[in-house]
Amino acid sequence: MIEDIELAKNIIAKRIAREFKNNQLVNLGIGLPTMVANHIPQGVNVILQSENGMIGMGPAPEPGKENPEITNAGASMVTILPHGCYFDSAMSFALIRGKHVEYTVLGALEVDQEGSLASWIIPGKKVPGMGGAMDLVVGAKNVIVSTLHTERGKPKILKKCRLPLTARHVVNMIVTELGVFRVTPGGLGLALIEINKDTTIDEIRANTEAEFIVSDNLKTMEV
Amino acid sequence: MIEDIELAKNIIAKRIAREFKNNQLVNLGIGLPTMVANHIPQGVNVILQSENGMIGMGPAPEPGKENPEITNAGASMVTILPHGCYFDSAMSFALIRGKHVEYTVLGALEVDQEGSLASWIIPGKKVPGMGGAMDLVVGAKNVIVSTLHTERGKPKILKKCRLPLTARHVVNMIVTELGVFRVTPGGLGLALIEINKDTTIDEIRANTEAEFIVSDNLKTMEV
Amino acid sequence: MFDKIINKNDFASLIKDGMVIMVGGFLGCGTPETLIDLILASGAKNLTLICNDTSFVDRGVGRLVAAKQAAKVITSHIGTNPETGKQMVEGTLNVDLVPQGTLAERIRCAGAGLGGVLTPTGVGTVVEEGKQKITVDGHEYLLELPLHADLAIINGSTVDKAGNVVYNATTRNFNPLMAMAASVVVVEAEKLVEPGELMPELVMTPGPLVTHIFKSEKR
Amino acid sequence: MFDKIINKNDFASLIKDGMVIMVGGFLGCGTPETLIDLILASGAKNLTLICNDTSFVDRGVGRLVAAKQAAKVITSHIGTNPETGKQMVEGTLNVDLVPQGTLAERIRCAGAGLGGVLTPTGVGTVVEEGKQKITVDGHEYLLELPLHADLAIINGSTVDKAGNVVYNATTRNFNPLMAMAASVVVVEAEKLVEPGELMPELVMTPGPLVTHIFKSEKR
Repeated sequence: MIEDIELAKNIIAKRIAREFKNNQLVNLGIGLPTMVANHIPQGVNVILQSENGMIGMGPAPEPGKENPEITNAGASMVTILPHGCYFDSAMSFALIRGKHVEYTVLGALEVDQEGSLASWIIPGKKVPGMGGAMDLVVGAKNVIVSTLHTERGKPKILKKCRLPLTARHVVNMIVTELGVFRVTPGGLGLALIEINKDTTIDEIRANTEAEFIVSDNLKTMEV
Repeated sequence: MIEDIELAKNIIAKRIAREFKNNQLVNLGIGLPTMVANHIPQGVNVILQSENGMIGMGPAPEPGKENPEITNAGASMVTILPHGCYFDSAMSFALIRGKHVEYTVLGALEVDQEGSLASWIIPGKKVPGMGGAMDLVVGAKNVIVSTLHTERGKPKILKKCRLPLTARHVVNMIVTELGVFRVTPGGLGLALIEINKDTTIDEIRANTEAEFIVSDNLKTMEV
Repeated sequence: MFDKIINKNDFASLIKDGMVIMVGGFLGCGTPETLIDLILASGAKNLTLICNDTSFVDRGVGRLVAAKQAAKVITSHIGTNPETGKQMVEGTLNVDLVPQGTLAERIRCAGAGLGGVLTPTGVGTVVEEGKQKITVDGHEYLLELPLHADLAIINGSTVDKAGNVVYNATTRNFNPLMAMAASVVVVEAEKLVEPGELMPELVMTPGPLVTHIFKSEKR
Repeated sequence: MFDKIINKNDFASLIKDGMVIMVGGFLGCGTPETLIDLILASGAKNLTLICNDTSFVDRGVGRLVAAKQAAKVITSHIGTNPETGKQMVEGTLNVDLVPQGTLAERIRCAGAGLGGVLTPTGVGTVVEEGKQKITVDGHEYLLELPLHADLAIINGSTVDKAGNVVYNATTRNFNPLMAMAASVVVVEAEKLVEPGELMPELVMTPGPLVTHIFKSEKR
């Protein structure tokens, strides 16, 4: 296992960043997914959407150049790049629901071997609301879940989510610090396709509730 | 009867123009309804919508100032007034369907005592299509039909439309050169509320297929 | 020619207990803060608030929640305002959580005279409870219904006296949608200009949608 | 960085017999005339055209109808192009008439990932034939379904190389809706500029929606 959580998160972010191709429209959720932006390889021009109403989102402003009228979906001040533009919430979610966003990257409370995701509520405990997550996972062409492999020692990749779902059978890929799983379309199961060189298949099995097959073509996770 | 068709049309346009109040959003159809704009009383600021994508439509441009990028729904070049703006067709019909347009004024092939209108097709003979008419009559707060009282001697205000409908039970007022009818909401019948001083109730009855009552408060049509 | 500008008293007279109010903004960005001040001052109770999120306790629509003026909120996210969750748990605030894209479309439906919209969002989740499911072309959708308000308060970056509104950057969000979906629409104008000063292509809310204009006193 | 600009041959290679093509414009205003020239030159047959109207015989999409390249048109108005009516009567052209606001919403549905929309327009008329009727809150609506195309050709007044589009005045009409609802979107750019030259609030079609940019040769 990788005990250093910051290291683990960076492994995940770095791996996900390698999925993107030039000029793809990508939506990164708050938290771990936001870190992905820091790892996008040089020469790959990814267009970032922020669901509050912009594409072409750039990095945080330099000190003294903050503009409270340019914020991201987490209320942080950001910048806009030359290719960017603004729109209203109906257009923002038309882009999302209408399959115009290539990748959405989100965190998970639970994710399961059927590609279902729970990320928005722990009944009786924590009820932040779904925000744009339900639309994003249903609408984006590719849904990547970024999550630490376990939380307080308990697996996060389950046979079946126990918490209320964000959506059913929508996840395409799960990236943890230990490896990368591909979900067979239609929620038909998981395949481990990449493994971190610092772990073993046995260790992954011990920390994963879900059943999964190991790809014949298993690769070392490049991080 | 009023034999001069141009005079008749001007009577209709002039009467309809007196309906509008300051700052109301109004959509005028092609043909006779367009003439209404020429008769709006001084001091009344009506905001004209053109369903191809603007409000604040102004008169035809002065010679030499034509701009082919500013057209109305009849493909004529027009101008925009200082309070005007442009939008796309979804927004244009959101304004129309969403009850944001106070008045729509349209012509008719037939109109009936139930407030139903036929204006877009004579099967086997003339099939221009409905364009925006079906949305306009369903969506505008008030629907005024502007029509000559008869065509080739035959009544245009019928008991029941025989041509395919534009919409059912939507017309609020019918203005002809002979008088003004109010339609009881829900398509429950016609009342003659104004009469041209140059005609008689008998003459109107003789030229109207629809049944109608004469308002206790019948007024002379101010034209 | 246009007579849309109102003062504080005029606005206060519009506010009634139990009203349904839409409030523009996304986590406080693009919210009419002066109008919120005036609703706070009015002391109106039992409001139903329709808003993307409940912002923060000290910002935007979140201040109305913190002041316990709402009986219900229809929103997509409450995680940034602990007061919302607290009142929900205490049972004093009814929270109706709606996916953000669905919230946008439901408001748009009301403004556009549509009876509803079919969305794939929420299928297979608790969001589908109580809703009609319709299958089109082999795909399941939820029928989501229009959301209308008595009053919408929106924030305009530049507004002309005819009511045409331009929103800067990400202050736009739900503002133009809400401006179509309420019986009375009040825009808080950060900058007020004469008709003709705005580029007509840039106008995002056409003037006839705006009932009243209030000149902002934002800090 | 962006590589969206194509030439005549590139565009010609996109055109296939039997394609469904959306064409922006309203009675010719805001139509990509050079792209129409190229479809004419391609000789492609059996096209399905989705367009607000069939324009005039010598203008815009009307030229494709006059050249008998279409097997079907889905449109709201054909009265200005006598060729459309003639071919319809002769039985060589299938004309599907759709109310203009419904046409706009159906295209928007496809672009926005919605399964359909409920509209009051057309209830009680021939438009309701074959459609599901749904009653909401005591009102009857027609369920109208999405309209998608293989290709959309749109006209942009100013386009940056990232694909962001601004439409002048009433050239906007159906162009931004169609730019969301087709597998391939080609914009004919009257004026081509660098990214950063357009005001980001003014952009009406975000760049990622545009597959290819063709520099206009309009007269």
